[in-house]
Amino acid sequence: MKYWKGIEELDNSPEFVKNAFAEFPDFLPVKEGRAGTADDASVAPRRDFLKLMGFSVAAATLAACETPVHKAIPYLNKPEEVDPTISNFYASTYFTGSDYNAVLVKNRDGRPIKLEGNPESPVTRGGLSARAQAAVLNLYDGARLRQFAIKGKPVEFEQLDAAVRTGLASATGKVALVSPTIISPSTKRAIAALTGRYRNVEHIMYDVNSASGLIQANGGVLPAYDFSRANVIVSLGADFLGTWISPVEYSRQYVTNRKVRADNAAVKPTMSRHFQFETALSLTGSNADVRVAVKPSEMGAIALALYNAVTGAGATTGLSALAQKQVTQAATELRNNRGASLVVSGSNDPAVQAIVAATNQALGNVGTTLSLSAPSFVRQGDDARMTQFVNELKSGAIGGVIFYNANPVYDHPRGEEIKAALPKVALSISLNDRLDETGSLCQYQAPDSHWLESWNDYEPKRGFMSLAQPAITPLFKTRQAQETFLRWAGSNESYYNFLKDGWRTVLGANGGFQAAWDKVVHDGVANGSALTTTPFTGQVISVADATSRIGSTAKTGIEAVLYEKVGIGQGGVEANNPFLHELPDPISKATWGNYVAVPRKMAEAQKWSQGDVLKVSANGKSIEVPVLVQPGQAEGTVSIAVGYGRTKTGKVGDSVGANAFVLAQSTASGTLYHNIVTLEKTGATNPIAQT
Amino acid sequence: MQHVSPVREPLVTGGKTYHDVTQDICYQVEAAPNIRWMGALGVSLILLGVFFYSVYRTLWYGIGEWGLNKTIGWAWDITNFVWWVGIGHAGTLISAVLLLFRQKWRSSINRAAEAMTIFAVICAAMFPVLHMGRPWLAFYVFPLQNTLGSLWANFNSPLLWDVFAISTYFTVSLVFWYTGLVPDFATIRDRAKGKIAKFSYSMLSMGWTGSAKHWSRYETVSLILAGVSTPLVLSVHTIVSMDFATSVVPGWHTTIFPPYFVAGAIFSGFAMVLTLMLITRVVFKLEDYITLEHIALMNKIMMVTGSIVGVAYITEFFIAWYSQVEYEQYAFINRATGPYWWAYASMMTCNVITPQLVWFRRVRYSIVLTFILSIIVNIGMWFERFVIIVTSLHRDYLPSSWAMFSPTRIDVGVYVGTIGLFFTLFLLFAKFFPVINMAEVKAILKYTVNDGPTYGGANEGGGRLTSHTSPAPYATPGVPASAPVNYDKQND
Amino acid sequence: MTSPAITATSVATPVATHSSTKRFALGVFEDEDVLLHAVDNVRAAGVKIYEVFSPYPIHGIDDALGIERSRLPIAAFFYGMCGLAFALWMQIYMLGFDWPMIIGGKPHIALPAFIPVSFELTVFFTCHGMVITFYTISKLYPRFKTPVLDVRSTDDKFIMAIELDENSSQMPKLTQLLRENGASEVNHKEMTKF
Amino acid sequence: MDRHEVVQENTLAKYQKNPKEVTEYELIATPDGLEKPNKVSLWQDYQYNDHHWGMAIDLNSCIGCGSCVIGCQTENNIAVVGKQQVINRREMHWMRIDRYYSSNHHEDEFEKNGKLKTYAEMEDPSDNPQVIFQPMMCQHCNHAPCETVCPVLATTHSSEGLNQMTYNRCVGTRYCANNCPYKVRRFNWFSYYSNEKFEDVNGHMFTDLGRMVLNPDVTVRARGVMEKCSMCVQRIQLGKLEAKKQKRRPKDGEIVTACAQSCPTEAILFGDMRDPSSRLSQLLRREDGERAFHVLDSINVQPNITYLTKIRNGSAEFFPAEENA
Repeated sequence: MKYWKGIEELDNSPEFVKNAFAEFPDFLPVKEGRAGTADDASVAPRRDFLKLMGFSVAAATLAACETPVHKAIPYLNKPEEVDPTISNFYASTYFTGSDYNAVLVKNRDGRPIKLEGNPESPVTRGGLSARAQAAVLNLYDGARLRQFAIKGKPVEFEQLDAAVRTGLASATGKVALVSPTIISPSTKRAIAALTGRYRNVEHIMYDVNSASGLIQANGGVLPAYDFSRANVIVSLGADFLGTWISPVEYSRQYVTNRKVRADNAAVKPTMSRHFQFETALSLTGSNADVRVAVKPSEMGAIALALYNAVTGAGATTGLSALAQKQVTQAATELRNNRGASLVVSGSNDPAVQAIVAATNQALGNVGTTLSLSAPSFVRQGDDARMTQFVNELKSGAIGGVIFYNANPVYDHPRGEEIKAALPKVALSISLNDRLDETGSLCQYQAPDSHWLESWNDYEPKRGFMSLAQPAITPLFKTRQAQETFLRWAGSNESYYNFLKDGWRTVLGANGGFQAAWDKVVHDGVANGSALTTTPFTGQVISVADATSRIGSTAKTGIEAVLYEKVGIGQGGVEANNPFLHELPDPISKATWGNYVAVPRKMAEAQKWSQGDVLKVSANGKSIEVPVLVQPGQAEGTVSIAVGYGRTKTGKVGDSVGANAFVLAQSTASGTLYHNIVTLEKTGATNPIAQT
Repeated sequence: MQHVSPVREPLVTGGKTYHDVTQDICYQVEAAPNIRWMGALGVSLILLGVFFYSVYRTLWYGIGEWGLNKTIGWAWDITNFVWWVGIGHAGTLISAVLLLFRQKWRSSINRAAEAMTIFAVICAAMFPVLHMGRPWLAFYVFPLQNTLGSLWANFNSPLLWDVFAISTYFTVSLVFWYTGLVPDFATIRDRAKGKIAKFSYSMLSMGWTGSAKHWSRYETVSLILAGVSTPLVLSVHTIVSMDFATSVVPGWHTTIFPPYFVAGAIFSGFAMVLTLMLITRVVFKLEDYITLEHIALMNKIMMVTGSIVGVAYITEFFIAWYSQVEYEQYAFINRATGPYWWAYASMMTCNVITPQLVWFRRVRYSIVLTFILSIIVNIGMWFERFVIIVTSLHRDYLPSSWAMFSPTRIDVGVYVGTIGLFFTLFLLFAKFFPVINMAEVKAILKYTVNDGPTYGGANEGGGRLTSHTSPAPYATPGVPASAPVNYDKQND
Repeated sequence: MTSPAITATSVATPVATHSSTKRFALGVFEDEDVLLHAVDNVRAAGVKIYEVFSPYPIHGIDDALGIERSRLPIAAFFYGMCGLAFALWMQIYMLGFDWPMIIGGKPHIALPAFIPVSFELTVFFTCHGMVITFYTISKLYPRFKTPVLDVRSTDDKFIMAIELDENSSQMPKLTQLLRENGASEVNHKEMTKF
Repeated sequence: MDRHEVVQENTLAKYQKNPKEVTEYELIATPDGLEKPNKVSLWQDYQYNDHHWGMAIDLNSCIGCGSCVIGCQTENNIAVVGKQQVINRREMHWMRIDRYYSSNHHEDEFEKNGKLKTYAEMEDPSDNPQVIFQPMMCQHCNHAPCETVCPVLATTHSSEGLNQMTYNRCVGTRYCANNCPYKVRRFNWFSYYSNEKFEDVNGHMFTDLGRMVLNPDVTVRARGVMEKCSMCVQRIQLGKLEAKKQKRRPKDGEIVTACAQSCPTEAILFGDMRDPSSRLSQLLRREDGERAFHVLDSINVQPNITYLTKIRNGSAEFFPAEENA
């Protein structure tokens, strides 16, 4: 295999791209939509396709050319490093709100055809999640926007830039830039440039799978965990192998002391002991040595009981005998492994997280199995801030809004309200890659390029950085968001140069920056840090008031937990990816759509059978999903996957399943992914496709 | 001369003369088609239409039109295949095995039975071709040099054995059947009035004149064909059973299959022969040739083979238990008590229990009951194949891959369609070919109740007269001893 | 009571050498047994029987007419052996030598697996070889028109044909002879291109 | 069902006591005592002189995340079939992850409750079941039942131990799939790249844009042919070619299948069993008689894929260990 040594390209790249577009004045139309619809005529003729191909080859491989690339399409003089039918590998990075992966892009004749884990990465160490595996398909997603547009009318970059600049300048009141967590230092700098230019612009990050409770409980930082150093792991509903925070990284750590071998008679084979207290049978729970099914409302009590058992501070009441027994057992083993154990919780309730944090403190795990000094950055969203934004939006205090790969109308519990308020906003801009639920409500469309078409950098954990580089020229007339921000901020610098400049501080000028930079581009990963954690404003919750808060969370009625699927995740770009829809859920083996998983006893009691459609209602909203009888589901609870029920994502994902985000609770302290629901049979049936 | 037991019922009733035989049988060929025949043909043609539609859907869109899935790769297709092949076997059996055993009663049914064989095999052959994902490449199964270089066929594969077995079986039955037809074609030729009829039957009869030399060769040929067809017919279903017996699927991998399948084939075959004969004798008024005696005899064979099959079913269970192989035991328990228990139950009732009714003479000799019985057996034997194929496949080694099978409309269409094809062919045969082997029936006219011929002379049928085992001393020179009646008349 | 004169002529005179027309005396019989006896007597009388036509095979007629046993069985056996040899050669050559492939880890030449095909081909060659031979030696092939001496011979009559010379001089004698032996009628028939 | 042979697990305590007792091996009774199934063979086995590719899958490391399933799908241009076809049990994944729940009932109850009742009960998982994941793909058996039954020689064994499909020779009798004990063969029921029924879900095979993602090294299979895991033969060939160009043998770890490459926990190890120094050979030597087992060993199809018994650190008191599926 060959990695590219792509440097020579760098300077003539933008100019090249410009000319390239000049060469294809009317850009290659590619068939989208169903056969038989109006745009049938727009199917690309074969020769245009070849032209595009040839061009992309030239562009992507320009990289390696000593000689400047001519705009001749056929290989009259073949660029070096590129042999037809031989694949090149380029190091890059995949990060979409949820999981982070350092990847190698397998590039064949100028087009990325596969993603593979980057073994150089100290974070993911060559592992790659199913979502990242499938991500290459998103690049060729026909539902992506094909050019900039104002109120649906296609425009050139410059026109839109001008319009936006005036709009921002003349915006009355706040302008909110809403985005998911951003772990790219350079992107943050680009946004800073924008907010610097327009003081009224404010950057709001929120996470669909929020960890703000965890962050709050740990003094504003997201701890970096190291499961490989834990002999005893206790997880309170955290699906850290499947979907929680950084699953690929954790999986690799987790298995290092799950692998056993008995070839050395001297040392006994050992394994970590893994306790899982959870509601729905998760991927993590299915791998646990001890799994206890509990209600979400009991989580607090269990965390508390565990804390008390570990610290020896009195016993707690209100736990089932079994749970109590397990907790005691867990606590004993934790105590026997001080500094070599780990307690994690998936709850987004600061109180619960506070107790868990205290437990880890008590066990002396801080600094060994979890680190606050070198924290993780993959969750920075602040639910409270987002809630405030929604309120402001409704009150009309917002003069303009920019959505950068954010789709709150779909994935925020209060999406309905945003949807209602959005049209009233004077200036609404979407950088989302498609006309999704939110983007379609905005006046300006400035679609971001796919990450495989863009330069970028990432810092998932302090000290660990990685790069993304374009493996293909933009397929459509899109521009990567960072570049867009720079333009709006009035700078004409190319984002590539902007990014490279930023790295000078990381790599240090000494020892020849260029050489170091080349290495980074080649490896895709580097050590160093550029991100700063935002100073923590909120107050740390003490164990005492956490205890009191938890005390008052006893619930009655059927509790529902909302969980992410390993494949579809939060229903972002993944939602239009057929590979992920057809990837069977590891536990239920169900594909194509979500369902309400109920324990067998409940199903028998209520006379529900697999496939019966239920109306699930909470916070005055309701969705209809079929029943799936799930062993291991805690009694008196049900669970529903989020990420489905998209309406504007593309023909693959539209109207597959139902949107369960509406059932989440948006509380002052943050979004809670469980709720009390009422279930009633609709009489309809909808078979579940299980493999 | 052959000894004839005094207790035997006449093989041909109604005291037919040679000429009557010719008359009765050629009548169907020469007369205009009767309304019942037209009606029957109409129905068959409609079913044939269904067949063509289903085949079009299958070929155009793919096997996905059927109900198969990743676990159950064969269901109705191969079930029907085995069912039809099985049915076919009775024909050869009657014409070959019974010929070897000198069972004279076969004469009046063997012609139709052989025709049935050929048509059944045609229907059967449809399925191995249609069930292929790419039927247009079916010729790959023949060992031909091809564009891919000298890539031949896999002679280890039971499916390839099938190819050879079925094609041999089909062609051999065809020539056997045709050779038998030649003399009768000659008869029709010599009676034919119309030009076309004269011409076509002359072509068909290949210039047969019935000379002694031809007859002697003819007999040699049919004897050898019979001798060879007997092991052939056994081998064919043995090989079909090996499709399953040589596999690793629990419930298929069973050494008892060959004999058990052959018995099953004869069983279902005779059932089908009965069904057809009972229809034919009514439609064409051939009650004198296909008598209650025939029906009773075939019933007995059915009952015997049915019992053999029943024993086989039980043996399978015993072996499964005796082998102590987990998968084997589960396969059979699942067969009887699993989700497909109903198929198993109907198989048991239809194939093992109902045929036992034949012990009652009344059932044996009742047209109606026999007809119903034969239909039930046909259904039962279809279920047997379904049970073997589907219930074994749907739950084999890895529980993760267990699945259920549900047929689609196209599945049903193809099956019903072949039935249409079968009856269309059979009705056409019955109209334009002599349904009963005249030559052979004439040869056995003499054998009946009291030992000795009853031939009543050419001009007047009826009445069993004084026996003539050897020519009597002549009363008057020139007057044939074989025609006493005429002699008396002349005296009037 | 037959006269040597008749036999002399009927046997001695070479007939129909210069013309394609043949003349026959046809004895029509009603019953196979009568025919059988007639055949014996007629041959005893030294008359050469041209051919006997019957609607169905008559047992014992071959001996009566002195037709030697057919050698078809030997031919059939020979064909069968060819089939077997061919089958074995084909399978062993194709899988064993022309392109040996690993199939389920079995030996290239897995003889037990070759048995079914070998058997089937043996049968195939036997039957078809023999049947083709039968039709060929019996000169049976599709023809537009089939000359028959007496069409009733395929219905219910047993015909004994005796060839005559140009002027059918033996006719009266033969008529008498046949009638004496139970022929229900005796006809004279001319046939061209027979 | 009570099928130890399919997927095996045991407890850490037992493993610590005696690693040789954690895996059950089916033995065949022969005149000279109990023998391993592969010792009882009718014929001489073939020698793979150059390479003998194989895989080892550690059930301890596999967490069931499904990354390999997608990795395989992207690498091998595997069609997406959509909800209805999945309901019809016609998904095309070459690689799947079998999930088995534990049940409270097992063979011990045969005597007590009788086989029928027990079998029925064993189909019900317990309320809080133990779960075991088993990645399942073509086992590339050296005595492959599928190869024997194909009438047209469309599936045969390579001289490197791979069970290979010849798509353009396949006529689609599906006999191989029926005869596959692991049910890993997948049939193209429709032409997924042109049948309008699949344009929505399988769009990337319909448009020029989408087709850019297809791997040119792997055919898009036609309607009516059988397909299955090829052990990424295209990658093996590439690796061999690269090595050949440099006049050397392929190095261990140089060739990696898509599933092994994508596995975040390195549960899948691919290698050359002919090369005694390869990690695979070493692993197999080490685990032989301890955790290494072949699925359905007793039917003696001699797979080239070896599984390692799952070891649980669960104490029976909290989580009674039970048989699976």
